[in-house]
Amino acid sequence: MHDIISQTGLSKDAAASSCAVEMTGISKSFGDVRALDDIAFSLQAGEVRALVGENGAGKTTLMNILYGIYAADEGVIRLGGREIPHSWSPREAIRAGIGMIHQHFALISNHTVLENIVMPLLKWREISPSWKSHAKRVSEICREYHFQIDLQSRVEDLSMGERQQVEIVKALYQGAKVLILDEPTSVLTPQQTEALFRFLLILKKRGHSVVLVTHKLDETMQISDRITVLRGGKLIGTIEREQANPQIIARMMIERDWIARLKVAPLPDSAAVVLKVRNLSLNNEQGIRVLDDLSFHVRAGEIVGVAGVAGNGQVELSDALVGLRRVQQGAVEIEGINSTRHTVLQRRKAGLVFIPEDRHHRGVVLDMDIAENIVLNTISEKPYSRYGVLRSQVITDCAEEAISAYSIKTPGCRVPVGNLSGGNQQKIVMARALLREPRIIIACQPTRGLDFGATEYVRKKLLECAQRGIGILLISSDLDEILELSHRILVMFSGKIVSDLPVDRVNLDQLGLLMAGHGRNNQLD
Amino acid sequence: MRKRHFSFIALLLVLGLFTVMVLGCPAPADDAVAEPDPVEPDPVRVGAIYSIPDPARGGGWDRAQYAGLKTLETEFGWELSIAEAVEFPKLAETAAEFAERGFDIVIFTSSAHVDAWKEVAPQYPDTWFLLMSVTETLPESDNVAAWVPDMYVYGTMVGALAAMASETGTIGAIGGMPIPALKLMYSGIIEGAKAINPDSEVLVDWVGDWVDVPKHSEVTRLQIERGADVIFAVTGPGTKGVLDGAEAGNALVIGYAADWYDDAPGAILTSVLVDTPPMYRELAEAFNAGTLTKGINQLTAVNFTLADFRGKLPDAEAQIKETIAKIQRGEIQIPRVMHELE
Amino acid sequence: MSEGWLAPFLLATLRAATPLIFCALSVVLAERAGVIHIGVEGVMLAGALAGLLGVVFWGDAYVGILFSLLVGLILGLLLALITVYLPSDQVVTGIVFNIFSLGVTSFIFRLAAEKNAAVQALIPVMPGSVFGLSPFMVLALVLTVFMWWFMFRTGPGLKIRSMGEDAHAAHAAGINVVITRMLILTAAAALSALGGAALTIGWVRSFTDNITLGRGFIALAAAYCGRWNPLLATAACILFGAGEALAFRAQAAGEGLNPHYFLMIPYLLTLLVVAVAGKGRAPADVGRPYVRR
Amino acid sequence: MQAKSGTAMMLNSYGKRFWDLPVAVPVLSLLLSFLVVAVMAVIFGVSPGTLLGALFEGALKGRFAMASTVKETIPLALASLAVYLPYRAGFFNIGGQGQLQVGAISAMVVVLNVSGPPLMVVTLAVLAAMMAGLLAVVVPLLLKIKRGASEVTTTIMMNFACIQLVNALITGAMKDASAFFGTTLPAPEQYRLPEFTLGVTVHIGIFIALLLVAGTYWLTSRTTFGVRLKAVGSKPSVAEASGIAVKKMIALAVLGGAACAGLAGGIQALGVVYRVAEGWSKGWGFTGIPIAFLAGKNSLAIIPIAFMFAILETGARYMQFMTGVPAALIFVFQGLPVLVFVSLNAWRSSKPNKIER
Repeated sequence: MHDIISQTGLSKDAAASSCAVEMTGISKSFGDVRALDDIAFSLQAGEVRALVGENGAGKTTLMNILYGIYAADEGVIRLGGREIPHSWSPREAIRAGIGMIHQHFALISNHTVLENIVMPLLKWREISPSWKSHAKRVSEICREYHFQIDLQSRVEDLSMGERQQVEIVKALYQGAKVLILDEPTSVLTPQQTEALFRFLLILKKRGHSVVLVTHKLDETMQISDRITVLRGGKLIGTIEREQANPQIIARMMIERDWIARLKVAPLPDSAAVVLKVRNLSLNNEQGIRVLDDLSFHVRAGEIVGVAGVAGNGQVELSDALVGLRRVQQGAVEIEGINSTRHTVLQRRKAGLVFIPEDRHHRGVVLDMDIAENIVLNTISEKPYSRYGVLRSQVITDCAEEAISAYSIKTPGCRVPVGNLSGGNQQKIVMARALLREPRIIIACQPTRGLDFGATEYVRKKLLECAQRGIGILLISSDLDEILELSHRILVMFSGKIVSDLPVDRVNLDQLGLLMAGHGRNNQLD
Repeated sequence: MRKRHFSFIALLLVLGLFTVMVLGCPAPADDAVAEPDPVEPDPVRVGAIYSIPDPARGGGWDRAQYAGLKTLETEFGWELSIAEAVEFPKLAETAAEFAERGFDIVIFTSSAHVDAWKEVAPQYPDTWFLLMSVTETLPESDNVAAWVPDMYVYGTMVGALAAMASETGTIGAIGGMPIPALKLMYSGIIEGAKAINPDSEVLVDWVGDWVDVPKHSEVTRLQIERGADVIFAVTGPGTKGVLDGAEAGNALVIGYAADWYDDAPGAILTSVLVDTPPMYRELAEAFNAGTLTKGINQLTAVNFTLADFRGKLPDAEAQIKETIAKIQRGEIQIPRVMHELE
Repeated sequence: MSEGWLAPFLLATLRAATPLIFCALSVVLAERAGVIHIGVEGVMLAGALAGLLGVVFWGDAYVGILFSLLVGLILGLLLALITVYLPSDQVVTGIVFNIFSLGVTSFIFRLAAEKNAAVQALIPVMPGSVFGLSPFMVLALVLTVFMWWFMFRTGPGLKIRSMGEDAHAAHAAGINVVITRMLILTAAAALSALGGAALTIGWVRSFTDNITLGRGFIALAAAYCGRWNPLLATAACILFGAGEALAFRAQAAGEGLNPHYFLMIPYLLTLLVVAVAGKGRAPADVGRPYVRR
Repeated sequence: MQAKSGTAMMLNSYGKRFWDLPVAVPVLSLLLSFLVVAVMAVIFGVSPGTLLGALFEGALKGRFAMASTVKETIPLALASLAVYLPYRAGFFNIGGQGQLQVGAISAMVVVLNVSGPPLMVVTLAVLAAMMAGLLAVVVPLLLKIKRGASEVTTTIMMNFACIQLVNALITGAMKDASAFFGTTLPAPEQYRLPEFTLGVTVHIGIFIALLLVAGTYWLTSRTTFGVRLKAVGSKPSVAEASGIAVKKMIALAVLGGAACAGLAGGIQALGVVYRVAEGWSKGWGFTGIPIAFLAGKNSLAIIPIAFMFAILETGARYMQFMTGVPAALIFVFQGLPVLVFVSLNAWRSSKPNKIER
């Protein structure tokens, strides 16, 4: 394996003078966790570099150190050959020509686009900035790179894609020579991703360096010149794109071969409908229609995938199905019983459980221990409590059982969930959902942010559930996952279902177009 | 679980530490008991109760009483402890604490303490409970006595003084709250002023509390707007606001009970003093002789004197002093008329 | 009422409003930068005492003001160290600080009174006072306009507001949140102290224990009532001042409601504004301690 | 990787260094505060030993002092429950003082206007006190639940509105005409809380307080209510997805807490002070905040901590009149330890922010 990996990250032949960034011996610990261990990373001017690795590999941490968000415990950073001062902050990073676009955008949502773009450049002594000339120059940049943003609108009114453009313009306006993008495509359609990549290539031509932090191998192969792989806080190596292929990179990332695709078992025709949704419509708090006349059904043992770019109503759909939001129109039937007006609790008792999109937002309470989290849904029911009084022993036993059944890595069942890794937290969410055999699972992005092992585990578990006759609605923006697991695929765009097809009739190119709102599938039933 | 209990035990430990500190600290009271002076008997222990902080410099009556209390210490060698800033609901408890801790005499300094006085005195028959302010009745026990100033007479003297000093004929009288003792006094002011100048008008305003300095200042300014040029006020720490308001409006202030000159040399005309040391001497001598008896001792006009004018109204000073002396001697008779002052 | 009624009433209103304005502006400043400033009452009290002592011991109103500012800066730095640098809970710290300040100011005032009897006497009227209004009044109005301009029309103002909206985004935009918030809180505390000085030096010329009597909290109410906008906050202060002036008058006139009902108005009005405006334009990140990850 | 850190964290909290013991911070903050107060005593010309000795002697020596301290503990414990319970649901109730005041005045309204068997009237008065406390928090609660308005703002505002309302009543409609201060009439003898002697003489409010604190402990640690409350307090969105009625839970905890504050007022009015007067309340509602905060996750700790604050409160008087220090010194005693405590705690639990250049 090592014969194909040239350790260019450390190689002497990279000319030091053309090195935009050189990081050596970088180490960083959070508490007792060693997030980065003696990392070396160098970046030439005018290259696009992919920084890949599993979740928790340390990619974002490394870049945050470069950008001054974190301070490294050890190590040296040189920019253009000069060592950075000990007190390194985003302010100084910006001045040195480093721009970073975080996965969660660092924009003040209450301020206007122009204010957000200009603010990092303002000095404290600049009492009265000349907004007009700033606006003029920002508009020039927008024109140059074909961005269309209204500079006077508030960021909170923009879409995710637009916000990303604001972030990029902001970085460019600050004169960024090195642009770090952290998982930039996670909120974009394939077409928007294409546009972004074209834009990155323009940047590269003009001598900018780009670091693309990602875990998507296709992107990595598509755009980058070189690929640096981190694993578990350690540098595995840097290879040229020409020498790489997805298998090689995957092996570097996970230390084992590319996993064979899982396959969903065919669905018997006789399977009964467990979840039926009719003409569901929902307005959000601002009165905007976010779900528009949705109708579909899920049969026992069926996995129905809902594909779509994040922000097209998926969250609202799952919330409406689970009972977290009141719908304006339409009906939700669970096993033939109209449950539209039922509460979360009633629906769960009817057999509908929820694997939420955002573990920390909807999934686990980090301050509470594992046992409490596992029985949280069923705490008021026998045998976990009687007359409102907890039965600690029963709860502990139940948690111990789940810990061994799901092989959750923990020193005990009374450890706060916040101390566990994301994968183990997701297992707890699964364990809770499956504690009482459900009839329907609403699974939203069940593997987002998980590493390979955990992803594989969760997917297997879902397939098992389907095999047992549980109907599953799988909402995911990961197309691979949807294609791999689903019997049937719905595509959501702008609150509507624009396509409903069995998996074997799905065409990947068309799917991308549908997700981007281009065209409508005429075979919609 | 274990951790929670652990922190709980830790807290108990802290409490234990406190207890050790308590036992370890030399208690002053214990020393006094443990080492009695073989020659002299234990000094008499007096506890005095104030509702205001810093009575040495506080409101008029309190300040006057403080001067009297000090004579117990300086002239009789008694041990004096002063409880200050005792909130209204804690008065009885504080008096009881003095009694519990073996004090011989407990002194209440304000007419607002009457309820607490009546509540506590019967419970501790071996302790004397004295009230140094207005009251009409005594608690139902034998261990009590009161030195009661005749507030009406005091008022007439203030009223007469104010009427003579006023050019507009309008006199401002400000009180913290409409308590009976003040209504009595302000009725006296009205009658006293009338006796000198039948056309005089007395504006009586209640601030609504005893402490809010800015509010007192504004009420005073308001009275000056309405024509008052001589102001008299009985209130608590808020008195400073009266002084400020009066000085800002070029009005003169008559100080209550103690000499207020140093607090606002520009505004103080004079003060009508309450001469307290004699009554404290009286009580101390009676106590030492064992002749202290239940009863109300009246303080009359002779106990009230004028402070130095210090150059204010030089032309009128002599005449004013003469008139006041006449009231003291009873040569000017002022009728007792109660006014409704709400 | 007579025709001469309006002018004195307005003067009384402005006198009552002036200390409030400084304190309300300090709350606006601190909370726009994302730090809850409940300690305003305590700092105001300390500033009131410091101002008076400055005048008594150094004999000049302006020295008093400077001394008050200095004390405000020191206390602000203390609060900033605890709530921004460490950081611990801003609300608990503020409330406990108020209790602490009440104790310390009373103690120091007593000590000073034992050393120098003059602290009990009225201090001279502040030079430049007209119609019972001190120069503080003018300063308060100038500061209000300045603060509004500074907050909403300047670069530094934009940066400060961004910290109140999203501290982590502000950090990513190159703002040193910890230092800046500390400086802002220190400056805000200096303003609160100035409010105290406006009370003692500019108005009643004396000090007693707890002389502020909750005026800091009224200023807090004014800042909230004014939705963290300096102009509106000052307007609220003047409104509350008018209420206070009206309460004196209604009482002196011996008619109308119990003055305590008047004193409820600021708080009820603030509740009403909160109810109507909802989350409104409150700084989104206020009260959340910033921890650099 | 992170699981390992969990284990490490657990080991650390049982570590042997003094700094890591839970007792370290409270002890250090007390010692530091005593040091400051000792310095202040020296400045004032009193020996620190005498000062502290008098403080504790005044609070603990003798049955009378002990009884005062125990009686003082009751409202403090209840007022801190008023902060503690809502805080578990993520609601920072600063309105304890106002709730306590209206609770007390409501209890007085009942005992002054209703006549009947003492047991009935007192029960009614106590219920009225709880009810009033509860009503005083309704507006902030609704604003929080319906409009998402910060309860810190609204409860502070309600506080002062309630305090002014009570002041208006005791200087106006309910004023005892013969009294020198604004005050209600005293509660009739037969409608006061019964007292009993067990070493020291205290009123039965002590049982109510102990029962409520113990009940809160049981409720939060042993019942489904407690688990749900914890979920709501630490992550409402997760609780909601778990089928917990979040708003109902918040409302229950907040109303329960406010009722405790009202109860504190009622008990204090009927058991100790027998009337509501100006300055009758010594800010128990405010003192409840640091007590609840110091108690942390364990509601049982409220009792010893409230007792500690009661020691400061009652000992202060004796300390003041025996040594002549200003009574206000006690506010330093009340404020400083908590200030030091939160600072030390923050310092220890998370490393302080690095100061960048």
